[in-house]
Amino acid sequence: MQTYPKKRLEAFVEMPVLHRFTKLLEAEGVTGYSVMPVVSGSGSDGDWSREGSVTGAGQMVAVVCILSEETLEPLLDKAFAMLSRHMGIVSVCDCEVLRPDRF
Amino acid sequence: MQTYPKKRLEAFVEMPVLHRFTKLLEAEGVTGYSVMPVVSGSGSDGDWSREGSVTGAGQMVAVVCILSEETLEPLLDKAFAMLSRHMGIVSVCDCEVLRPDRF
Amino acid sequence: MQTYPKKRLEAFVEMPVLHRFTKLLEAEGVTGYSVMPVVSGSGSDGDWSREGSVTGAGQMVAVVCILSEETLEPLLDKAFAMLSRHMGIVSVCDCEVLRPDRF
Amino acid sequence: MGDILNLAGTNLLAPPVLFFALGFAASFARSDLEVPQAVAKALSLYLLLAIGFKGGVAVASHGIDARLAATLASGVILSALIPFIAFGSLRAFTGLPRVDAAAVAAHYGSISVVTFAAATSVLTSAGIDYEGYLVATAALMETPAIMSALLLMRGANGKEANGTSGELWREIALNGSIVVLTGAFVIGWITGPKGLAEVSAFIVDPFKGVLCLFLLDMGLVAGRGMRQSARDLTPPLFAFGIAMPLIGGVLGAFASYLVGLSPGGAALLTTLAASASYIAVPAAMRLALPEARPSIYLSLSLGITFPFNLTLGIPIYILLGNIAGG
Amino acid sequence: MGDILNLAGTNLLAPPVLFFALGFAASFARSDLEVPQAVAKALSLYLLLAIGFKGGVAVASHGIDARLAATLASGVILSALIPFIAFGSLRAFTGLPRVDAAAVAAHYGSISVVTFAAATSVLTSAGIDYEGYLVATAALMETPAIMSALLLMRGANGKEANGTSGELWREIALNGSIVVLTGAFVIGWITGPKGLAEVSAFIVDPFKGVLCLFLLDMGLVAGRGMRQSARDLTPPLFAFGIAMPLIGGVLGAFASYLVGLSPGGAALLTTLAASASYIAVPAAMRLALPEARPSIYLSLSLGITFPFNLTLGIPIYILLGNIAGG
Amino acid sequence: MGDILNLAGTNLLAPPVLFFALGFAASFARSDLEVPQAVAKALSLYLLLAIGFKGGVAVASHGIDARLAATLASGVILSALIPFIAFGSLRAFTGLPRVDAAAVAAHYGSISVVTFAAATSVLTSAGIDYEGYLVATAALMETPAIMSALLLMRGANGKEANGTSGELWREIALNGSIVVLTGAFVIGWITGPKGLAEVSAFIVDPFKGVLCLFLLDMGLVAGRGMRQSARDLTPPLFAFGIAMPLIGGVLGAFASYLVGLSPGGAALLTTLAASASYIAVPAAMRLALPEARPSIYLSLSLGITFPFNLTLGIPIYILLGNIAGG
Ligand SMILES: Nc1ncnc2c1ncn2[C@@H]1O[C@H](COP(=O)(O)O)[C@@H](O)[C@H]1O
Ligand SMILES: Nc1ncnc2c1ncn2[C@@H]1O[C@H](COP(=O)(O)O)[C@@H](O)[C@H]1O
Ligand SMILES: Nc1ncnc2c1ncn2[C@@H]1O[C@H](COP(=O)(O)O)[C@@H](O)[C@H]1O
Ligand code: NA
Ligand code: NA
Ligand code: NA
Repeated sequence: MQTYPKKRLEAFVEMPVLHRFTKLLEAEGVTGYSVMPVVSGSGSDGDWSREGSVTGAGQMVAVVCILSEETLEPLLDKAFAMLSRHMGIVSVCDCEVLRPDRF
Repeated sequence: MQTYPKKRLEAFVEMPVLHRFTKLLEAEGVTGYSVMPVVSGSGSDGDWSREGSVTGAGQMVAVVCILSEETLEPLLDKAFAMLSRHMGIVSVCDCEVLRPDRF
Repeated sequence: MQTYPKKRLEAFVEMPVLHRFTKLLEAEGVTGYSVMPVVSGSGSDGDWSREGSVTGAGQMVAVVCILSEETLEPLLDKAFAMLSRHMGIVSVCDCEVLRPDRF
Repeated sequence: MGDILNLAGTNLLAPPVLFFALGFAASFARSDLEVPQAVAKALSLYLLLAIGFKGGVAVASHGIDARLAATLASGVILSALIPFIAFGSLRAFTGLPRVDAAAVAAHYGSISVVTFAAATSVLTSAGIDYEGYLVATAALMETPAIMSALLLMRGANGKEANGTSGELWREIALNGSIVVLTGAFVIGWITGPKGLAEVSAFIVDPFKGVLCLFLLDMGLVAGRGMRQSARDLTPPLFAFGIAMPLIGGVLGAFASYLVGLSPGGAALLTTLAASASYIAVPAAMRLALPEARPSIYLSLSLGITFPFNLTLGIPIYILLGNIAGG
Repeated sequence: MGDILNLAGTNLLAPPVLFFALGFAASFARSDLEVPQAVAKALSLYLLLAIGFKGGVAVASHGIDARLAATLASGVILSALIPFIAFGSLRAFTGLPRVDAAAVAAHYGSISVVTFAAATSVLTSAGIDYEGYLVATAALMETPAIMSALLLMRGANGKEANGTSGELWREIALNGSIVVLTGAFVIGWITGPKGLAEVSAFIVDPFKGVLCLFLLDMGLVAGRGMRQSARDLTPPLFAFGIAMPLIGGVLGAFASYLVGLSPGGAALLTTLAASASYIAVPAAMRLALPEARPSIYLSLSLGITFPFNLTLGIPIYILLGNIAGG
Repeated sequence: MGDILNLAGTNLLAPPVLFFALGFAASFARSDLEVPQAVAKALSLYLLLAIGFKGGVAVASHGIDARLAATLASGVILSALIPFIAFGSLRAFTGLPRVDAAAVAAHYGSISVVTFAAATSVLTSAGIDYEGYLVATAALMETPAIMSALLLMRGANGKEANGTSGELWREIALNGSIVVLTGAFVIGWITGPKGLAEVSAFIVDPFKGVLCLFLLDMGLVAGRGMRQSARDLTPPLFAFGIAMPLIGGVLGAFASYLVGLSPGGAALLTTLAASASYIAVPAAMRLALPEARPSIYLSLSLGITFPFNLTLGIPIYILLGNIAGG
């Protein structure tokens, strides 16, 4: 089956910043994204776990977004600017999709 | 360490269709898959969030499946046919595994 | 924007082994990782679902770790040794990051 | 009439309605308040289990009367019939595409258990009794409406709806909410008042409080839905969301009269006919009519009809029940 | 004997057993009914906390008697001993591979808190008293069986089991379920009846209702497990799943007789000996004996022995307790 | 003084404190015990809802007195003022960087609802009454401290803190915990004792038991935090975590005296002033002062000040309330 190259962006962002990050995605014209839960983790700011916790502070979520290379470029700059003061990381990998018009 | 090229399929599918989709995977001979939760998202059909909701309608889950290129080809056609009327997207990327015989 | 090539390791490991696996990651010098929930799955040991279950036995979680190629190599050997007796699979794919110094 | 105004006033200022309003308002003000999904599902499970169990115990206590079969049958007929009326109205007055109209119609034929729960709680506060087998009627009314909706679509284009196979029907009929409601009803019937006594500190006493918490959640979800799909809801659709439960309610009251239910029982059958599904039918529609837009049917059912029923509807249905009931 | 048949009949038709049956049936019919994991864990936590607390309060009220130490010791011995019997039977009659047999054996030496909870709830309904320190006995019986299983494997091939290090033992001994049961027991002991009075509306009153909900969940999980691993369960294994709790129960009753427990206490020690773990041991086996198949030990423990104990076992153990107890 | 020692002793051995200690100990022993996040959030929601509702009902029953406005105002002033004292002390004695000091200061100006809940539960057990509008005061005290902290940072470097926009303030003011506390208070006020009677089996009776379970969870989380950031907590910081609540408490007691609150009300305002936020402020700091380290402010608030307040603080604040209150 014919597939088309796109990009898969995966960002681990702090819960309190999530809303701003997804707003940025929308502003940059992505056609969709999904937010996935993260249970626990470790990084330069130490370990954390969501279990038992009632505050969003120090908790991460993962935002997964399939998008086109053209949309990605300008978005990365802005994501970098937004997240530079916050916890979390962004990575991008190549992927193939079935319906190119959807991204 | 020696690694072997495989494919990583990631499908965001609607909860009500999940069962049919995994049945398809099994019918196509994948050796395994994992279903991961999605908390919220946005797409052409609007925004959604699982929190507070008791119906599976409009809720997505992610199915991740590591499989061989040979299994992938026929599967993609059928997945496309099944999901074309439903919400969700499928993407595939290259990956490497340690135990090739398992896929 | 300038990006840098890294690796994305994704391991589906059994819940009871999680703690040992993340300890291994830390011992091998990764700078961070995230643990993501898995709802259900299927593999050579049969099907499982977390819903309703109160024991960690037979339940999987996903560990996602962005790391450098140099860290990956020795880690893979040890991960293989640790997980060989357990359920689960490890896959690695290429990715790009924004802040190379962080990995 | 004074009574009913009184009841309406009391109802509007009772904790359940106020908690719903709180959730709705919080959602509109874009507060980050939310009830975790696992908790929402647990609350829903609790309400189904409690309602089912108490209904079964009521049947065990008062015995089955001649009206049981007639009530069950009238519930099934209402559920199967209302979608045709809903579909016709939607096509005539709202310009909704065929598939969306059919999906919405299925929701209004089917029922909302939490509306039923709220109605029983108002009846209990007002000291009005009702037949326990109304719970079984509720369970039976969940699915016939779906069948009608699929018939409507098949009639439309000759093309078969997606997967109208035995598998689809198994999935629909064994939806978790139907299983718990029915199962708890049977268990309540078997164990009777003695069984109830053993678990009433869990099933009876905190019921209204749990209902409040669940309604807070329903308010949050309904408000979120309304915020997101306000643009989809044209004035005719909005009017449908208010008028349709009233039409359903009148039919329910009429059926109650024919069957000869008590005023309380009639109020409940009226409420069932007037209420619209928000658990089982939406999921079924994603399988059977995937082209129908959830933003339409969920907004109508959860965002308009449910709040209307909870606030003004229930007192009206109790009034109708009073008129229709023996 | 009439009494016991009576009790068995009552038990079979009591809400807890019926809710378990509902879950089991729903699972077999492949309903999508499920209890979210977070809720199942909360229910389990609640039951452990409530049982532990009430046990501690009972000890605070009635004081420690001479039999306390003997009861604790006999619990430990039963837990350590039963795995050898289980392992021997499995190897002799079922052809189960060594590692699977050892893992299964560990489950049967250890205990199931929800079986214990169900038994206390039957005793309470029947107005039979029991020694509060049986709860502490339950906590102590969780782990010795694991040690026996590892001994059995080491005996087998000289090769050390995976990570039989101090770390492994810390993880096993500090399993959350053991910590809550023991901790709540100590808290109940410290605060006594005065403490209980303050929290009894949470810990005592809704207990049986919560147990019903948890058993619904257990039924769902057990049914799912049975559906998936029916093919692994050969007739000899099935027979083991029924016979082994009876053997354990007889040993438990005998120990109760030696120790001189009351009929209620004897019924509970019998139940503990007869029950099989489904939380702590499965997790420990994944660490210590990863080659053992969970589908075998979880199906046996949850799918066969637990339902047997819940329905027919508990009345039998109460009978045995009656015979053995002072 | 004898009374207060007595109260302190009673408090230390009461179930809530013991369950907190159990969680703390389990966490330190690295047990895998944990309360699922969804359940922790549900327990927190329940406590907020119950406290808010009961406070509103109390106001409905006893009416508003002249002191209402003065109490609310003094709460706002305390919340806005305490951060300056905290910030000054931190900068003078602990060498904490400016941004961390400001973030910590915001936590101590704001309040902890679970500390408030524990204090009301001690008061209730001791039969001491209090003004219902203290609940509204608690809700109002959540945010002014955040404003002060941002002022402190702006004063520092002229540079604007991150997003001190209207949007940020909306997010802070509409934090879910504030909305539920305030909303339930208003609902309680509207429905009054009649509303309370309908839901008290859910909201009043199990309150203390639920508090115990939530404190078990708080102990687990606090212990985990302490284990992970022990190295960040220098002795001066540790001392701050004990001294600051006492300073805040004295200010709270003084304010209570000026306002003329009853002894119970004074104890609660003292407790509010002494307590440190662990829900709303941490999340706000991640948005407003992202450079501040959560490991510092969460460890101080949850790991040191909260346990201190729960065990020794509350009896002291009740004593202070007794001295200050009319
Ligand atoms: N290399 C990584 N791979 C995956 N997740 C990471 C990585 N680094 C950080 N994270 C996640 O991001 C969180 C915050 O990272 P940090 O800001 O480095 O403390 C961590 O707790 C992890 O959940
Ligand atoms: N480009 C995308 N990247 C990641 N997830 C997506 C994307 N598009 C859609 N989704 C997910 O699929 C759901 C349904 O998409 P849609 O059918 O476009 O409304 C969305 O709500 C997201 O959860
Ligand atoms: N090919 C695969 N792709 C994704 N997840 C897998 C795959 N194989 C196994 N898994 C996950 O790992 C679990 C255990 O696998 P197994 O050891 O093969 O039974 C499965 O239940 C899945 O959750
Ligand atoms: Na209806
Ligand atoms: Na046993
Ligand atoms: Na304070």
